[in-house]
Amino acid sequence: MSLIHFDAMRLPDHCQELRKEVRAFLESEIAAGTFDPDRPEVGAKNADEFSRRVGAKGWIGMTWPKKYGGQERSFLERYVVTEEMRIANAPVRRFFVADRQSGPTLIRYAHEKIKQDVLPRIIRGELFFCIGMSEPNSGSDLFAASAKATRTDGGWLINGTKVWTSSAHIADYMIGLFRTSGSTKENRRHGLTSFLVDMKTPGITCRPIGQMSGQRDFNEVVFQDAFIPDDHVIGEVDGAWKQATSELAYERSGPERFLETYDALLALTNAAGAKPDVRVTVGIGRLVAQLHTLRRMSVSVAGMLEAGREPVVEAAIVKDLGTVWEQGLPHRVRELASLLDLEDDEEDAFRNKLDFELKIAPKLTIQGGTTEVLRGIIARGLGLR
Amino acid sequence: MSLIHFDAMRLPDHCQELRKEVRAFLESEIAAGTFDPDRPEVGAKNADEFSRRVGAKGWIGMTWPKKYGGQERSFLERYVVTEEMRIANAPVRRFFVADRQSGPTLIRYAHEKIKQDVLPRIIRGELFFCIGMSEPNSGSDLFAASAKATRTDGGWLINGTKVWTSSAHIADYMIGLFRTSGSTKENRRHGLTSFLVDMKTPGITCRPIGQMSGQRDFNEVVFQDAFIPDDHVIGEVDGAWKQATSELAYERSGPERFLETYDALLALTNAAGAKPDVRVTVGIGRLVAQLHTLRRMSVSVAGMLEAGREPVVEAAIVKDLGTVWEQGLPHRVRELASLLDLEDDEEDAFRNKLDFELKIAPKLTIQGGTTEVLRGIIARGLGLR
Amino acid sequence: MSASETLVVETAARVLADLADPQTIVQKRDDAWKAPLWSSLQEIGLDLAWASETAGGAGASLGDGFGIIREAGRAALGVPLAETLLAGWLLDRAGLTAPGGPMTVAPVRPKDHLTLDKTGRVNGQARMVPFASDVEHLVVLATGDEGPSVALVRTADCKLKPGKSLASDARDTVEFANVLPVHRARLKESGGREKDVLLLMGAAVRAQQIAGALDRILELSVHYSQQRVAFEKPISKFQAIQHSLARLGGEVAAAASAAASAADTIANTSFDDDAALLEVAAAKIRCSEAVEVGTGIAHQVHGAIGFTDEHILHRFTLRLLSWRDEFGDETFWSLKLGELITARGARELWPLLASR
Amino acid sequence: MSASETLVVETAARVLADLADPQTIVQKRDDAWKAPLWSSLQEIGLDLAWASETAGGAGASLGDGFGIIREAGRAALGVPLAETLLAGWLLDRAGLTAPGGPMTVAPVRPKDHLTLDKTGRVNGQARMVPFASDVEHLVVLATGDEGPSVALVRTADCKLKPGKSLASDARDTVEFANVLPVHRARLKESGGREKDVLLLMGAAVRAQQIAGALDRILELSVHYSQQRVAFEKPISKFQAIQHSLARLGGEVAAAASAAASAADTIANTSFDDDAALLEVAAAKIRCSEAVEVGTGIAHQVHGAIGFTDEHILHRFTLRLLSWRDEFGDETFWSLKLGELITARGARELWPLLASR
Repeated sequence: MSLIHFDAMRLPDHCQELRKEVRAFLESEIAAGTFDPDRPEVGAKNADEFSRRVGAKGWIGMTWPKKYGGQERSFLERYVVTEEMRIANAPVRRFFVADRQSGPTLIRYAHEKIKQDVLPRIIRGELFFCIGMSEPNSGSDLFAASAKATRTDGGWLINGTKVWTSSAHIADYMIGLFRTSGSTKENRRHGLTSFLVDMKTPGITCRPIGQMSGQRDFNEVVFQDAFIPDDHVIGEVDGAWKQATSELAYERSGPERFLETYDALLALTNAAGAKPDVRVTVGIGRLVAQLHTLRRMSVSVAGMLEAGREPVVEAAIVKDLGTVWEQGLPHRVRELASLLDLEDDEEDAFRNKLDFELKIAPKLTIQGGTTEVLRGIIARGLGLR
Repeated sequence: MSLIHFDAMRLPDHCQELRKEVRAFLESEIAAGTFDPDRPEVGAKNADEFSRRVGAKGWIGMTWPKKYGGQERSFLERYVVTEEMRIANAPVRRFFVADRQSGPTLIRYAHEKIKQDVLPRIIRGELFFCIGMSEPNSGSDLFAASAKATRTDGGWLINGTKVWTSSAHIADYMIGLFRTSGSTKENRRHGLTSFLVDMKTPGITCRPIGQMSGQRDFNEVVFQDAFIPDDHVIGEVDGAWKQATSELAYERSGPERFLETYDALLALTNAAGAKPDVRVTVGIGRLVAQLHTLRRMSVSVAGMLEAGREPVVEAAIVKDLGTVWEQGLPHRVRELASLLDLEDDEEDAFRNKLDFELKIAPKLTIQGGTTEVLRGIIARGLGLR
Repeated sequence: MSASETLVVETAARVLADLADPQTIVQKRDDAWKAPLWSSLQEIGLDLAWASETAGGAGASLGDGFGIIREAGRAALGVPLAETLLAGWLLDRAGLTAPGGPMTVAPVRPKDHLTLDKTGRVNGQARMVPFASDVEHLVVLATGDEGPSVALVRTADCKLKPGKSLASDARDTVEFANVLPVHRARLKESGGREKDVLLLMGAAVRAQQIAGALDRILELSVHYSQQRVAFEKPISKFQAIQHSLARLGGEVAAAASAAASAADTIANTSFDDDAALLEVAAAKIRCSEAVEVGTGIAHQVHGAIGFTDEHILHRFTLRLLSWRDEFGDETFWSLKLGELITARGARELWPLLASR
Repeated sequence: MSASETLVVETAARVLADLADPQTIVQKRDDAWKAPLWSSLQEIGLDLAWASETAGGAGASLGDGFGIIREAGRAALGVPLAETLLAGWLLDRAGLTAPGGPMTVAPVRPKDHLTLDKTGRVNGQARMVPFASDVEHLVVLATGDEGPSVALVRTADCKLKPGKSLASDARDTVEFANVLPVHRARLKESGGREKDVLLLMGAAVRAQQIAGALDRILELSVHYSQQRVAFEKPISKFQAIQHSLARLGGEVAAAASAAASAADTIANTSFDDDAALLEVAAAKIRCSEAVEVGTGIAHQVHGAIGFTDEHILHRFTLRLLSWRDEFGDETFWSLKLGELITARGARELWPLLASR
């Protein structure tokens, strides 16, 4: 009857048991000095080894088929692992792209040989992926991509440039979109093909691009006659557009899409103490209510995915609301914290944390699908387009 | 150098002297029981006589040429009169439409005979105008109007329907837009003509339409072969679109476009008392800062009008920001007032006031140019369209 | 939701569509629809869904009841169906029997308190009591020396000062001066939040009504945008309208999720669990927040016609504005929730959220 | 603005465009531009526009000075031009002479207070002092038994703990331990707000910088939207982008108006007039408010490229975020303004607004 559905999904007990296990693991990692949850900007000392230990726990590709080394566990269990990693500021970057996005794409569309080769290594935490979508002249309009793949003996030669490719400079593989023929009049999305690109292939150069937040994981990746073997084509030649929707549902549904600046709320609650003034108390209550609601929506989407549905609109709504919320959060926290009377060192610590969140905020509604694109998807789901 | 200009316009001393005079006049009217500033929804006992007394003061059409009975006073003086009337909740409806919009249109575009007949009567507070723009199938798109005027001996016959016409049932005249020929391929705005319509003309019927706020001044006006003499054409036949821009600049620039729900702020400040909690104090401070800024912008637009400029974009900005602000104001006031511990009767009074403002809020961004239309005008001014 | 729950809710939806269609109500401009509707609701037992069967009710699940209430919200219903369910639920929690006919509850405002004296009489004042002047019985939560009790009171035994909600539904001041209840009994539950059970349950009920009404105004707005032509095309084709409706969709989704989660929590968790306070507070806060943006967009899309009393939109808008104030507004619940969170401490925030 | 004032401001704009072009600065990635810029500013006397001619300054009007500062905002300038003007202004208000070279002022936070003891030595701590480690002299407002005095202090005589703003400009903690000033003198003005003159003037200065920078990011965003193609047309042709930029235009206009009105007020009104507090507080509040929406839209329009350190947008964004905190943020000034309004009473609100 309603245009939009969100059930009151509750995580089952075994998920909450798993949560305890993940927390215990992360606490031991923190105790061992692998990373500092309060200083995520510093990064981990040894993220590679952390990846392998997470892999050993069975927490990478945990929903994937057993025949590739996966555990065939539920999306809800994966959800819990993702949440706890995010909240602890664990250094997940080495495996998270593959876990969230690249692995599921390969499972659906890659050659069997590739799956058998690559998936077990992802699961062990040994492989690091990046995503080659955006180009200098195609941002949110992925189908305007012009980097080309042309046929050659036994494979393809790729040429062109990808930008804003996170972590390309340290990734083992990229899954990238390349033009294999022109778009057609009937279908402007025709003509693009998805490829698995070994980043050690000769002819690939990465140039890091600094960000205003001080982070340096953006890259410009230039391809000059880089050779990709035939079996590295993912899915249908010229038909990558058919694969786009289901891929993005994964990307949009996770808790990482509204918890990005959670630390700001944590820092405020911490600084406020047990009995802050009514302004701060009301402000914290309201932010918690909003966050709780976003999480309930996000868990609900995870439940739909688990039930085999494709909640495209619901996932877009969670991401739209979630990213707008997490973008505003540091600003709301700043206002509420304004009249707190902190000691100098408390204030320095709080300010450092808040400044970082304020600096990353602008990109939260841009990366992985802008607000404009998401609202277009929601509008289509409402029957307006 | 900048795309948008707002000077720090200050009202000259003689305007502030005039302000005192207006206040004294309004106080005496209040004392005499003409209207109750605290209960604007009740209306005035004798708005007609009030109009005539305002006219006698010289405060209707005060910027208009002396030859029609005007005073040729400045836009800034008119601005002050408008402000004080609005803040006092004076019953200005009888003359305000003519003062703001109809009179200036007549001065620019009407036949001399009409001007000599009508303008002095407006100035004396004897004539009440309404505006016939919207139709059942044309809302913010005025140029889709289909109510027709067809040539007949010595004039025109009009047929069709206008809606949302404020106060049509008690107005003496309407200035209305009627289709005199079809639009052209090159110019879809072509073919509409502006007419001065005597509302006592046979063939005109008004049906009041109730509003959700309880107000009843909307009307549906139906024309059946109503005869309009030739000299009642205003401006060019088929060319009303050329007159639209400058007319709307008047309508958009006034203080009435951000003071509509001022009473909510007044009631809050009153209820809060001299030493409210920090939440309420900060909230009031912020609202006052926003209101002050809107007023500074609006005065600046009045200054530009006075200097003979046509600040179309600036006026649209003031109205866009102003109506969005006044629409949100009752909601902000409600939040701030939530924890005030008022006595029952104070609370009832406050609640009555707030409820009224909450009820009228939805229409504030719709009437006289919607948010969408205003943003389109601003975008055009920025060179985007 | 199980299949049988769905059946009850579907029945409610059908009855409301047949007998309380907003369009018909707006056209007729009288109250003639109310009596047949109530007879029908009563006949099926929807009015006392939450009173147990031994107490004269239908003994439906909490989930079913919330489903019925959501449908009442979708109809912008101006009769005390939600209040009667709530009253039945409260009677049931003290083992009392429902008298039949529409009822309401008191107090509904956090700052109003009623007392029960040693002789069993109710005293105090409750303001903004929904539909008090329309019902024969009030179910009140009153505090005596032994703690909170539930009392069934005849409206005729109280002094009423009539008042109206924003939507012109009755919201009356009820004065209790030594009122002897028809029945009374101690609340069955114990624990620190027993005195707040009515406020918590009422907030969850209002959240559900808000979610239902918002859902409906999304439908109305989408439909209107597809019919209405401006600048030579349906306004649904304008990107600005599409994005506004997408935002409205987001608010509807947030309200529905928050309300459903709170309802589910009440069905499965004690009110004394911190999670219950989190869930109910969050639902009332988030649903109430959605009202301003949601009604704002709906009106913007509808233009002037939505502002008239001839169109049904205002029935939704005005009840939404009224419901967000009742059983604690978002500021009240934010304060309660903020106190809970700060008292527990920052490090306990995530575990609490993650436990849900 | 008179013709001669415009000339000074135009000169400032030209010098800044020539020697402090953000694009060049972003490309070169070094500080080599700072020295020639400063020489040029000094040569023309723009740095001491607000110090009177007898005190070594240019004795320009307050309006001219604010115009220069707005241009500094339009350039997202990361050298202490605004601070030097402010320092010169403060020296002038005590009849002291400017030493030449860049200066800064302290304290800049409402909660920091410096004292002047009987022997004329300055004590206390000021945090987040802009560019302290980049300048030879600090002009401080310190309170002694006789009330507030202005003191010119050598940076070398203080203890500095380096810090950075969001934009990585120096914001240092300065400790004054029995620091003997180069010069000192009582503030010339008297009245209840004399101890706040630096805070008020600083807030008006920051408002002006914010207004300037917002103005520029509107230009940048409009220009970018016209160049950038997506879905086969310039993104400026999408209604959603047009409406976003229209909203940005509104914020730019509000900031410009509020800042200009405050500047004009300072030029014509005593700080002890309630109108001055209203105007300065409103300007700092409204300009600071515009930062979140304004930078948000600018980044949204620019997409990923605006987030890189190779594009100039971040120079504006990060300084805007930093400026809105300095000399009192919007919460601080809202509290001050709210206190003024509530103390005066509701009926005095409109007369105060209307007096401007």
